Amino acid sequence: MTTLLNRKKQKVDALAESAGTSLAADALKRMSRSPVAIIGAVIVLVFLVLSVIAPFITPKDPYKRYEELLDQLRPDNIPGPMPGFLLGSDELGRDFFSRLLVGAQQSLVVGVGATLIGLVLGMLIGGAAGAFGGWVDSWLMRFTDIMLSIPSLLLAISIAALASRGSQTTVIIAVAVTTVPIFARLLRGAMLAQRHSDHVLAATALGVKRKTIVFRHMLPNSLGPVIVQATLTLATAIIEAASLSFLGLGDPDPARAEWGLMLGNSQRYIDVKPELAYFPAIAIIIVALGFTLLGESLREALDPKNRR
Amino acid sequence: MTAAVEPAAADAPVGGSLVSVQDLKVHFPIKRGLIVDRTVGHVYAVDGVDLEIRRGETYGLVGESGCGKSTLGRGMLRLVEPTGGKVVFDGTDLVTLKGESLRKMRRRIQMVFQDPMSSLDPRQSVESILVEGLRAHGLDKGREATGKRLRQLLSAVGLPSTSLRKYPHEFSGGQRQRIGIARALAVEPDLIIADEPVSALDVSVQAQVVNLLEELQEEFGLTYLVIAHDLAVVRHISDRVGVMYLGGIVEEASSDDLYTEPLHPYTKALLSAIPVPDPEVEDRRERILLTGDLPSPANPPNGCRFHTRCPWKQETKCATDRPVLREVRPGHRVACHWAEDIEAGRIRPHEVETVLVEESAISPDVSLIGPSSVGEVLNP
Amino acid sequence: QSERGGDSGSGKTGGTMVFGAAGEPKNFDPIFNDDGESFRPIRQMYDTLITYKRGTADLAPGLAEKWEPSADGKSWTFTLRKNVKFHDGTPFNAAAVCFNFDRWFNMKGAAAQSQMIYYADVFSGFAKNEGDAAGEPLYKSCEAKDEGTAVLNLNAYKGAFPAAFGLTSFSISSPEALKKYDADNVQQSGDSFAYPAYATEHPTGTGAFKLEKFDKANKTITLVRNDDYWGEKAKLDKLIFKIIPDENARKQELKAGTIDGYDYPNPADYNTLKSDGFNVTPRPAFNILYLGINEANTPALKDLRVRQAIAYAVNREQLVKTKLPAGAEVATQFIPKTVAGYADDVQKYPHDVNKAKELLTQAGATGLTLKFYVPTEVSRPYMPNPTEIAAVITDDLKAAGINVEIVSRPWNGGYKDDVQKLGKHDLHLLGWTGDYNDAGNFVGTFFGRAKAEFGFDDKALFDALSAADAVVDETKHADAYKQVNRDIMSKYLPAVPVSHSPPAIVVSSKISGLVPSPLTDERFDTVSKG
Amino acid sequence: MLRFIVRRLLQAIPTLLILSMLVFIWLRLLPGGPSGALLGDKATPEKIAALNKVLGLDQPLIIQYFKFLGRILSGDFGSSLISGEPVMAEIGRALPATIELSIAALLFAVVLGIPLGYLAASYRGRFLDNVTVIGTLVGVAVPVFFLGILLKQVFAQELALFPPSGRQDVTIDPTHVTNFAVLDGVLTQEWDASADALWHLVLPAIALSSIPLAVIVRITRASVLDVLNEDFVRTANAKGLQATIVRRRHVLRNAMLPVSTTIGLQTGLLLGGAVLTERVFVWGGLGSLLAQGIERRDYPRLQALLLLAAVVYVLVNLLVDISYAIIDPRVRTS
Amino acid sequence: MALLEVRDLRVVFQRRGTEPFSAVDGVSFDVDPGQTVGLVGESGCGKSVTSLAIMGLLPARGNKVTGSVKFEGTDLLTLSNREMRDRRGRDLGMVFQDPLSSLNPVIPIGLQVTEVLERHRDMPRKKAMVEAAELLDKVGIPDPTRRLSEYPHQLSGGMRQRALIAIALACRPRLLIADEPTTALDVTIQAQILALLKELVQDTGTALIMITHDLGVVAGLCDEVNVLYGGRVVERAERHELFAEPRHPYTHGLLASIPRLDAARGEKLVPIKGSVADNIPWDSACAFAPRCPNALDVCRQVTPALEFQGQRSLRCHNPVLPGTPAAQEVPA
Ligand SMILES: Nc1ncnc2c1ncn2[C@@H]1O[C@H](COP(=O)(O)OP(=O)(O)OP(=O)(O)O)[C@@H](O)[C@H]1O
Ligand SMILES: Nc1ncnc2c1ncn2[C@@H]1O[C@H](COP(=O)(O)OP(=O)(O)OP(=O)(O)O)[C@@H](O)[C@H]1O
Ligand SMILES: [Mg+2]
Ligand SMILES: [Mg+2]
Ligand code: NI
Repeated sequence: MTTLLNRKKQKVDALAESAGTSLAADALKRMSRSPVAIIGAVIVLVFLVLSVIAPFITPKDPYKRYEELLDQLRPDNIPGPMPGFLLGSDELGRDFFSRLLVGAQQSLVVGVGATLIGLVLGMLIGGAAGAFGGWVDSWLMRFTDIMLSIPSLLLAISIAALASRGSQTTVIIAVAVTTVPIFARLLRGAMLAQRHSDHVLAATALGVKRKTIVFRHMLPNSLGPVIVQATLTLATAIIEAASLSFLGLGDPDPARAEWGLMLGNSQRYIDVKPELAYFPAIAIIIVALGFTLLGESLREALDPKNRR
Repeated sequence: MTAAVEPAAADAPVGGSLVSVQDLKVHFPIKRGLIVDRTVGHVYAVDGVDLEIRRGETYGLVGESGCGKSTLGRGMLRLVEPTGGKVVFDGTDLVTLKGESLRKMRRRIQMVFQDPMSSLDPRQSVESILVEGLRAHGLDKGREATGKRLRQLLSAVGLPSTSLRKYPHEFSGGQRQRIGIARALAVEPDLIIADEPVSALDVSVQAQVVNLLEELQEEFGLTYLVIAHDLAVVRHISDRVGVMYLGGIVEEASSDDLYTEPLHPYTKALLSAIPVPDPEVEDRRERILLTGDLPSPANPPNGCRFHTRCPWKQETKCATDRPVLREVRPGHRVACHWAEDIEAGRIRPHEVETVLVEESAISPDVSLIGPSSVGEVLNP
Repeated sequence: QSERGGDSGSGKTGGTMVFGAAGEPKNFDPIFNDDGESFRPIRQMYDTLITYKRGTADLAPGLAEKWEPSADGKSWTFTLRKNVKFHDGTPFNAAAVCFNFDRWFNMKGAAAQSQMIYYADVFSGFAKNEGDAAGEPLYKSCEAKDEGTAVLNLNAYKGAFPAAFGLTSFSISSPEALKKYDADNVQQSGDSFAYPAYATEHPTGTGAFKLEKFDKANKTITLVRNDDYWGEKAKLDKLIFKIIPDENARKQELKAGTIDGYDYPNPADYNTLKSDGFNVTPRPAFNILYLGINEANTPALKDLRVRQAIAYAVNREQLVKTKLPAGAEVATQFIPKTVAGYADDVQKYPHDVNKAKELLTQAGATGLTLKFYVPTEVSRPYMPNPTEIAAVITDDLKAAGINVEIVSRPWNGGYKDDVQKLGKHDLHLLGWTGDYNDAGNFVGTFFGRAKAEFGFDDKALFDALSAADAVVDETKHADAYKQVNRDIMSKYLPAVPVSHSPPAIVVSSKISGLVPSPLTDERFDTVSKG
Repeated sequence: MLRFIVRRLLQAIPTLLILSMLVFIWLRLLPGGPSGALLGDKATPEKIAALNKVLGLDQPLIIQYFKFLGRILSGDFGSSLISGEPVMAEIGRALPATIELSIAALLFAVVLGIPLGYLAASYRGRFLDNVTVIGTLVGVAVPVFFLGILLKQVFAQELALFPPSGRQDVTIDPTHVTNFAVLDGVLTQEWDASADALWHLVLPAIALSSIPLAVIVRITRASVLDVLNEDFVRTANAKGLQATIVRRRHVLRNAMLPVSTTIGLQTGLLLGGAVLTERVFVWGGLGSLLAQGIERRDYPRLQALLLLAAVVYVLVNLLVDISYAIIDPRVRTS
Repeated sequence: MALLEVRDLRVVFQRRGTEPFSAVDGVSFDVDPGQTVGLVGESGCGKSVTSLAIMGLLPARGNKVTGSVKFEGTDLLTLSNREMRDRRGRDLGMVFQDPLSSLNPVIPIGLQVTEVLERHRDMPRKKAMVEAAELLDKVGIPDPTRRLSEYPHQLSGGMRQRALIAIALACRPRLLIADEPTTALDVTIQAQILALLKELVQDTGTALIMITHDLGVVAGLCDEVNVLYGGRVVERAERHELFAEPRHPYTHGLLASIPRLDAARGEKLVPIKGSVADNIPWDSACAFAPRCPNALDVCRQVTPALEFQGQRSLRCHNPVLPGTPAAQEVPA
């Protein structure tokens, strides 16, 4: 009689029972039931909204130095809260609160920028390796191996430090580069797994063109882990950018309001006005936490093991 | 009962050879080595298979797990590259085809897979799964025509036309297998290779799919190569059956012949091992219990591949000469040196010393690379 | 007699002081060094012929009790102190002095010469210039007239003398030790240098302290009192320099009591440090921060009015008040007040946005866009935080209608190249800490010749500066420089002087007797811990 | 096994060669240079050019590279431009500091992380589990340096429980044998030195361990949960084995497979975190060398450090694989 | 009294946010010493859950078990975890389906056999090793002493399954539950294992519960067969009787849908229409009604009870008449 594997069958049947339209919808439904996912999503949403509307809701011009604040500003005294300035001054006599708000936007730029660059490059490398296999694969993986062999922060530090100009772009690139091998490996692994999957074989047997197979079958089915990774990378990117700023390798433009930068710049004033460090740090932690929570629950939702 | 499966009453054009596989070999290299990987051996998954499938017939292929059935099927389709041999399909040797001509040729040979879920792209709707093949071969002739064709296909496999917008995971196992079959049918193939089309299905659903395959054959005049390890299913569906053991065909005969008069010791053992859902039969049955396990295809025994487990093994020939598939009776071929003697009862079965089979001996180099990135670590 | 130990009597003798240093010394051979972190321990172990009066940049007798130039200024006669011994017990005398001068002059090996920054600068060249070290040597000969008299003969007069004799690089080493420990043998290994044992383990001077050990693992330099010191003996038994590169960590260690003091406290911390009972002592400011202007790239900047507009636009008063440490002053010219040649009556440029705009309009340079190069990863005594200063200046310039594009470069990662070598900028921030009390050390260095940094080539200015330098008489020398300063501020304005900031030094209340020096030439022999 | 180790080491060679070349070229293509840093404040373009010539930095890159390669192959990594000391001597001093810190952090993470992960898994879905999971997520989201600063602010500055920075007090005059401060104290029986070194180790180790701890907890938890679902655990229970035996012999042992990989990988990554921690706690390890090296464009030092990082990565991966083989017989036999 | 009496066993799974789901919905059956009882039915009908409930091996949370499982008079469901641990392995043995995943991959086979001996028979390790070798020999593993120090992955599938059987039999349990012990194996190996099981049961007098969806296996091995559908026994009979005259339409359909080696070729298979997914709850109807060719109106309104008809029990309003061939054509 049939010596079929019981397990496989159970999975198949469990799936047959579940209703819904597409896998993505399915995953979303499962996520909407998880409190962790909801917390993560809310944090991320608030952050996203804030980063869009922040420039319009700041009570003061975040880039202007105010006479009121400058009057009291000394190297060893940074004015605290006063009327009109909710959190007082920053180290240059600007409205700290407004800058914190606007910081959301710039932090998003750093996080998203780094993640996007890493994602695109990583996917190009990983996709090529996964699609072509063979020597292309081995060479590209050698290359990512080399990148991986340097600890990511170290890599970011050296890039940021050795890049000719310190700027936001440099920071973004430095952080992005460290994520490239991760995305590359992830996508490659998933694509290689797809290569030998039955549905790809089926498409090959149908005589579907190679390009179509790669783009319509292998790629879309390999994106799950990459998306999850991207969410998590957003969190680490913001943290790593902050680390670079702390090391003095960040974006030196003092006008820019970005949390990591604010945190990095505040080190000199940690005894004078510790809030300058605490508030951006807390903001970073919360946002990073939000993305991590979201990413983790996304991963769980996408994991077929957790389906049922 | 349909006519198609009964060659005696064939009204379908059972005729000349459609595919002829000649000495097909698929060897997978086992790689290992310092710095640069060297090939240290091969998995002889398919090792010299000859078979011929006639137009309109159903050829069944049975054998135990790992004996190379799927690899043979895939090798014929060039889904894995054959190491040697020929696959002559309708006069063309598929092994020599390249690029576009191979792709075009693929239209004519289709495959139905074992696991109906994994063989369907979970992210594509049934419609796009079915249209894909049409499009690849320029059979997509305008919206209307295609729509009509799709509905036709679905009704042929017994699915409602509302299925088009649904995704594979919304179907039951049997329904998914029907989609797989519809996909194969879409490009109007001549030959369908069905690799364990029912083994993932519950028995009751299995019957539905088996019936469906039969009906379709009748309707479209298809030729099937059905791979299965369930001999009952194979016998039911096939006109002729080949029995595989360790990369080679050991016996081939018409379905009835094979079951009533198995000639190869392995076939005999196999048939006697199949449980029959009838206590009367079971009680009466005399089993030929084999000892030991299937040897590794990476290190197949010399001579007759079966001699390590064969109760009829003889002192001469068996361990040294590899028997060729020879026609013992019209339409009945067997690869055993002693087939006639066994049949005539001149040779009696005897005890077989169990030979240890090392499972690990063939395991390809286990990758020792752990997760290698922050991401992988942070995200187990 | 000696001026040392002026405030002796206060505090107990003995004990160990731990001082937080910001960086590691390169080595301990004075001649191969040029940075403050190396000089700090060296200054405790060595003496120079002429030294500076504690707490000032004024000259005072060192190993030489007297020094006398010849009329043409080409020959200097030093009357040496008697009964002075090096740490290795060998006597200090005229022969030793000449041995040192000869050693410097005759130094062989491009590697070694390349390390002698101050010597090459002040004495212009070597007996045999190796590598690319060019220049006509200033040094001619050194004669040991007798035990106590050394005569140094030069090929030309140089205004830097006698002040430059006080440079720590020109400390006198024990000839015996130099020979014994192979002092000249600087090896180039790959693209770096390996220093001989003299420089790394056996520095042998005449100073109040001797090297006990340099524990590189724990980053501590331990000095012990030189009981054979010629002057008043040091009060401390031991002086430990603990290297703590992080400013914040230095502060915390001080607060935790694990160190007794450190250099360059962050101006932001003055207040908290003071309120915690520490003594924050600013040094007299002996530096200058300027906003450099490069006339080469943007034609508008060649127009004096535009440069003046920039000067008017920058609110230096506010900058000094809000961002620079207490005691910082707005600079009116390119030398600090204490340097001879300082002119009170130079043209001043108080903050005046309207005037700036007006000047720009007159010059037809409205809508000007300037590239402002700003260094990062650096903190200097004259600019504790360049990016913040740049931000403020940028703001001010924008207010006057000048567009500013900030380009930041790491200090060692291209800033100096871009600004000083390639002149890619329009504006930049740079400054200078004086080496000795001489106006030429400031303005001469800045504007004495055509430089990519400023992008102008004005022979009149160059000539004026070298003429001033060549005046031998002290008063006339000073007057000449006063005039040059006036001209620079009114006729040339090649840059905008911004500020003089006093770098501070902080010690715990237990420490007394540390006299901060404008030249950062602190000597710890007077220090006591109680 | 030996074959495998040799094979892996040999495989690393081309990677290291390529890396050395990339590092070399890249460092030199970037603006600025060691000469400027060497000459300090008083550098003029002319002096820098002269020094470049002395240093041979004006030669074609290829020639420079082959010279460099030649030196490296003869075991000479050059001397630091900053200190003039052979780079290997510097690293020999700094490496133990970093290793000491990393080991302390890792020990902390492992000793705390594995039991915590197991506990969370056994209380899956309950309060303890949720707290642990959220805690680990926060642990990953807090920048290491900020945690370090916070720890210092609270435990060193406010409460004065621990020293704020450094490896040992200056009043201690330790004898250096191995440069592992704690170990040296033991070797030379300078117990106060050991104790003091341990004391200094606490805060930085905690700061550095935050991420590995969080990761280890999570991996342990996930891995234990996975194993709990395995058929063989059911088999073990069907045998009626005591719960403790099932837990120890069957669950934990299998769960350790991914955990050991993680520990290894985290070890590799610690170097990155160490840069930050060392900065905050003024720890004279590789991180400090690196930071200073970058700031001053110390080519020889940077080259050696980056190569070292790669070698560490290779070795750590090798160790991971070996540990894997020790735990898992399936890997061992292949 | 039977060795094992399962009465009205119910297992309800309830996860947060999902409907409670009865995987086993009132199953009752007896097993006598030396008897082999088969549990058959389609995938998902509750066979495994039943066996796990008997063994007390269901997940700790998310389910509720009611009814009673009396083993020699003791209700296993009321025993504490610790008491159950004492019985499992000693009185109750179990062999699972997938031989590779059911063995601990990182522990040598020897230890996996001896630990149960150490636990229940208080044997010292040395003695247990000798005993283990004997056990392996008994289940037909060649060269058992060498195998003791090997790991599961070094054995072939058949060997692994034998090792599992050896473990389950180590303490001579009085009841052995085999949950699809041969589904992952090849036919020839399956035959070996089945023969082995049969022999062991005969030799030791152990009662065996054989769980499978393979009617062929049941036909050769079991004394009595329980056919499960949707968590309930729908038909129970002595095996000859059951196969000769399946009365429940489901059993009937099952037999009709299997191609048989011994039947003449050319007989068309008669599938049961629909699939398990078409089940309806047993609450107020026959769960099989939607797929049943014999379904009457009453089938959709009244839950049929398990009725005893001599040796046979049947849960059906409209059973198949004896002698009806499985010939109804099903519409495509
Ligand atoms: N890509 C591959 N690389 C290496 N070995 C392979 C590969 N594919 C199959 N094999 C090996 O070839 C042999 C035959 O495999 P194949 O899948 O053809 O067997 P099968 O008869 O289809 O078995 P089953 O009934 O389990 O499907 C097996 O030993 C298998 O391990
Ligand atoms: N832990 C669980 N939680 C929720 N539902 C479960 C659980 N275990 C089993 N089920 C459900 O209980 C039903 C019966 O499962 P069971 O494993 O007993 O089926 P089976 O008859 O053994 O099938 P198979 O032949 O596939 O092994 C199935 O629908 C299954 O999905
Ligand atoms: Mg197969
Ligand atoms: Mg089951
Ligand atoms: Ni038929």
